[in-house]
Amino acid sequence: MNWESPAAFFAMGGYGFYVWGSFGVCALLMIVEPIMANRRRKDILRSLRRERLAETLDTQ
Amino acid sequence: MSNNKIINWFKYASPQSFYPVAGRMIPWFWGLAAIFFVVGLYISFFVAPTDFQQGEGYRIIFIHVPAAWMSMFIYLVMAFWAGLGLALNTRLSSMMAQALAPTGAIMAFLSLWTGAWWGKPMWGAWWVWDARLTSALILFFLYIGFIALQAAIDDARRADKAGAILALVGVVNVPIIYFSVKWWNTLHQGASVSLTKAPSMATTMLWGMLIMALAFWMYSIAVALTRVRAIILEREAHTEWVKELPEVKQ
Amino acid sequence: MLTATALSCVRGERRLFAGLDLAVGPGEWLHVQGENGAGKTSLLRILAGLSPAAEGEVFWQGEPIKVLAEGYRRQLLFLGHHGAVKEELTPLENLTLAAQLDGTALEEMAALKALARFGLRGREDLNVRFLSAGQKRRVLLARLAVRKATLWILDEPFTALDVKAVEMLSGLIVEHVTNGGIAILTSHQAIPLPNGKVLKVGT
Amino acid sequence: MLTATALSCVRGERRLFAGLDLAVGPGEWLHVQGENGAGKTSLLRILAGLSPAAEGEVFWQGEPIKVLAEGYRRQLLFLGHHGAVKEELTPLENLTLAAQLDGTALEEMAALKALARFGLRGREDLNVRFLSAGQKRRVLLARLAVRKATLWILDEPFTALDVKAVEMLSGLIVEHVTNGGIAILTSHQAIPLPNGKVLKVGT
Amino acid sequence: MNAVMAIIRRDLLLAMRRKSEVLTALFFFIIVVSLFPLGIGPETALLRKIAPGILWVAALLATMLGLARLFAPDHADGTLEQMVLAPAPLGLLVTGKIIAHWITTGLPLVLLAPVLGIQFDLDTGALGILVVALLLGTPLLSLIGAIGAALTLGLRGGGVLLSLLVLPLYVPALIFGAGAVEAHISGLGAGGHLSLLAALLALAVFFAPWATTAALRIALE
Amino acid sequence: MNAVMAIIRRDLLLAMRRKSEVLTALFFFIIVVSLFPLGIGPETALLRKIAPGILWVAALLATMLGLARLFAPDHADGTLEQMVLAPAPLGLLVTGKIIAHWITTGLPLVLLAPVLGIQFDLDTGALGILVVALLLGTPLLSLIGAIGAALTLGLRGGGVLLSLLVLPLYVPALIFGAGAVEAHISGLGAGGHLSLLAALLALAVFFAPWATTAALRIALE
Ligand code: HEM
Ligand SMILES: Nc1ncnc2c1ncn2[C@@H]1O[C@H](COP(=O)(O)OP(=O)(O)OP(=O)(O)O)[C@@H](O)[C@H]1O
Ligand SMILES: Nc1ncnc2c1ncn2[C@@H]1O[C@H](COP(=O)(O)OP(=O)(O)OP(=O)(O)O)[C@@H](O)[C@H]1O
Ligand SMILES: [Mg+2]
Ligand SMILES: [Mg+2]
Repeated sequence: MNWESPAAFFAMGGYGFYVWGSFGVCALLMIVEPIMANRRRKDILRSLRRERLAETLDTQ
Repeated sequence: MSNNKIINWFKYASPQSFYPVAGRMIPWFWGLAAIFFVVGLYISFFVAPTDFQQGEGYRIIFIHVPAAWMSMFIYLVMAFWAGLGLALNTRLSSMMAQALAPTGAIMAFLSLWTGAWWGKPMWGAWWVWDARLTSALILFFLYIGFIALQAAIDDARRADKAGAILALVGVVNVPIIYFSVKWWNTLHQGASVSLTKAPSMATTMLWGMLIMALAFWMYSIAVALTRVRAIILEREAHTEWVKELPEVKQ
Repeated sequence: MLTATALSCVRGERRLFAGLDLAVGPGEWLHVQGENGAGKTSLLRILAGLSPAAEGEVFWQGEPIKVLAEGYRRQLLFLGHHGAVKEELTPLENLTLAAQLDGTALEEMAALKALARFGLRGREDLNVRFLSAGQKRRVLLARLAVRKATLWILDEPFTALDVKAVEMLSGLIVEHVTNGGIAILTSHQAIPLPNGKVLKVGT
Repeated sequence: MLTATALSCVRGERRLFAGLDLAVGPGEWLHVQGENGAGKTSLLRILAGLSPAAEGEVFWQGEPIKVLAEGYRRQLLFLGHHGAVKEELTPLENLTLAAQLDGTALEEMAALKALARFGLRGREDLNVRFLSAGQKRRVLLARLAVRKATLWILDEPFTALDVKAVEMLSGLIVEHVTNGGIAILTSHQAIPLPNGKVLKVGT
Repeated sequence: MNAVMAIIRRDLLLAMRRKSEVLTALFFFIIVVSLFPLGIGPETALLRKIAPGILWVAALLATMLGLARLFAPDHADGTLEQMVLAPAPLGLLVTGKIIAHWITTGLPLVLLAPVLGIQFDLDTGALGILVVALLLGTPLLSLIGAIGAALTLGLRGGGVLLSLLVLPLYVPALIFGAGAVEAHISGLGAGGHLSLLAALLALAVFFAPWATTAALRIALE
Repeated sequence: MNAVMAIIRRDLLLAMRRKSEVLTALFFFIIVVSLFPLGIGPETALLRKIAPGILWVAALLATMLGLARLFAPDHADGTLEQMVLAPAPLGLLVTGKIIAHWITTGLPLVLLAPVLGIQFDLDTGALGILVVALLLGTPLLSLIGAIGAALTLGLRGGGVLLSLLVLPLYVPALIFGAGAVEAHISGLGAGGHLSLLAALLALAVFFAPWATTAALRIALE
């Protein structure tokens, strides 16, 4: 165990700004990217469903 | 027997059968990624000792190096799939290449970003025109070029083929660029810190980096598979099998 | 003899035509008809080997055109919507350069004659950019009088032409066909040509 | 009432026409005829105020159009050889944007109706670059159904249109004219329109 | 005013549709800037010295690259004719197009410049001056560029001719723009340069749309 | 071989007809090079130091500027279709076009570069190396550029996209080209750089026409 207190952990020996700056952006991108990828699939699925609905309406 | 295998292979090479397979694989890769991330981050922050030269700042290495490795590795894989798609006209492999590009670009960006945020405390500058940094930057441009080219072409088949040519030309060029930059740099290089001369890494650090690299790898596979599923749906939107999918019918 | 079997063409998610067969032999000409957007241009481009068919195959003298490649292209003259006419060059230069591209030398006299035949006397040395819409088309069509090719594929050759030019072009096509050539063309206008086969594209 | 007196047009060293007079009043339409290169397009551009005449003057309701400027342009709809249609946009967007440029708002419903009238049902959201030659022209012509203008100047409006579209367009023109509009157009094809004035350009 | 907004919205829509167009002007800027260290060598002190000049020249080239497409597509497909024939005065419509051009090419450059400045090791103060100078300078570039674009419209080899016409006119913007940053770095105030830049901009705002309109009319005759 | 000559002659004729095109690529080169002293300031020692880099970057940008027009006009007016349908193999015709492009844009730069080099106070030896490096490098730029031009053919915003694709690939040419001159100036031999440049050129001669042809076929489908 390297850290005496949570505060020491966040301070990162004076390098907190840089360490969290890089880990933060990394985490952010790695959260946003999958969400965007999933959203892309959701969007196309939604439009497919809408199309299907329109088709069933057409045939009625 | 071997005949059977070929048939199987082709079966999974069609978007239709790959779509559900990918769907089933994604959670596994997420699971693996999560495990490796937890272990890797634990080692990065709690096991790996403080570096006697760089203090705690060096912990950036645990994401910096995996991101840099992945950015290069993904480019190779992407070019491989794109080339396969061009040669054999297999739609799925082209889709795979297209799905990998944004992830690769993000990895390249992360290696630049984390490097810059490392460089500031270590070298006192966000950026120096070092060979490795510069070639990472150019790699990022190559990704962006690939993505922009495909985005600019409306016809999916044409986008695949044009992208493949670009990716292949890029593969030939990446080593050329790398060595030219290296040579350019070493001829002039002044005082900036040389990475290769860094003190040999402690084994825990090495382990941490390797496990984090595995985590990045699993993560990339999971995202790329998610994205390729979206691409399959977009491209095959008009086909019967897509219309018959449970997700669509519900 | 140009034949095609079970051609189909897909654009976007739209199937323009499917299961289309055709056969045109020496001395015959084919009028491809259909509404706007039916797929006539798409068909002609497939026949010329410019774009691949979604399904089906095109044959020239019984061989797939993909296999023949250069052998097919030597026999073919394709004129599309676009002129392949350079605005910065004069009609005479345009004609000469087109011939060079085809790998044949064209004497100045022959070129001048062809241009005169298409009513461009006095415009031989004027940059094409200054010509009227119809005159630009005429420059393009002058290639018909100059190039030796068995198979003509012409997309809307009659657009922008006045009555006299339409007659002249028809005459040229008739001459070509009676000499054993083949012509495939589209046109929305009624055309004064006898005995054509007709192919309807689209539903 | 559009009148012009003693118009002449010079291109290069060539005098295309000279001393040309014309007068078209409400409820009339004018068919400008002439061979390829006679100067029809040049005339229409002069009438629209796009290029100046070498001599002579064009009047709208008795006033020179140069003086009227905006007042004339509000009444005018000019469709030339070029489509003014953006390939990157859909037919619907093209129509809406053209209306905005004219300073009028166009409701989506009205735009969709106009497009449907020109047989573009199902293509409203497809980029124009994918449309066939005739469909591109139809997008352009849909403006006729949408824009309120007294004077229509149309250069070769029938090119690339199939039979059905030609009929529809003729119907639209007849409607416009019988409602007191004015139409001036060129066409090499025979057009199914009654009672037109004819103006021959060129020698 | 309505017409101006309509034109701006239309051009932005077109830019979005051509997606790549906005992004790539930006990337051109980035890439050109990055080429210089490759050509010159990696010495930080040297690079810091030439940074303002390089950033400005790159901004100038990036703006210029898109200029050829300011009126050309509208000319080719007849939209420009329709704009001349539209009821709204052509001058207004042209102003709208210039504003849209700046939003799609100039503004992104302004926003990105500080990041590139960091690569050349500029300090925060210099970065601030750089942004202000670009904020005044890029609209100027768009305005002057529009005149050139209109003058070369439809000419053979227009794109290259355009740069020939426009680059000399860009020189004052370049001198005062890069000069402002350099003056700051060398401890002199940047104020004088910046106010000259602002004066040029004011001049161009009044003058350029008018000249552009006149040039367009000539091109269309 | 005949077909190649015919294409070259045709493209040169067109270039002459559009007169401005050849001259303006050259003028662009001159102007870009002259902009730098304006942006950076007049110190001779500094300018001499950055001269090879600036000359090379300018040459690179000047080459790139004309690239968009390498295939685009032929594509727009249907000539490219006719080239695909011509009896001669497309690869040969493409090679002809690339050669013509080099003659009209690369060669003039090579000839003019020494004059500009003098302005930056380079000595005779350095000027010689500069010319040799450009002589090897500019064909390389044309060859690589042709691939990019073919890939972006007919795309929206193609011109800017093209530069995005091509500039990163130009990096080795830039490094070895500018490096040769710098190496000479700093007393190291330029031989290594030049032979690497020649090797790259040889690679490109074999590879680029093939890739370009493939890209063109895709664009035309
Ligand atoms: C923007 C700045 C930076 C970029 C783009 C960058 C890029 C890269 C790349 C591409 C690699 C992988 C190279 C390979 O495995 O061959 C790498 C590895 C590495 N980087 Fe960075 N880097 C940057 C800044 C830094 C800084 C500031 C440091 C430390 C002071 C650093 C330390 C390392 C180390 C130790 C490795 C692993 C070396 C090895 O595995 O051989 N980097 N970096
Ligand atoms: N991506 C796409 N999605 C849907 N439809 C498309 C797409 N691309 C092209 N099309 C359609 O394909 C058809 C192409 O037709 P083509 O140009 O062959 O018509 P044509 O018969 O030559 O018509 P014309 O008489 O107008 O010249 C058009 O109906 C067009 O709308
Ligand atoms: N610089 C020039 N020198 C000589 N003649 C010229 C010049 N510029 C244009 N012309 C001629 O002017 C005429 C322009 O005609 P215009 O385009 O008005 O014809 P049009 O009647 O519309 O013909 P079309 O039916 O073919 O559309 C053409 O005959 C052209 O050759
Ligand atoms: Mg057609
Ligand atoms: Mg005309």
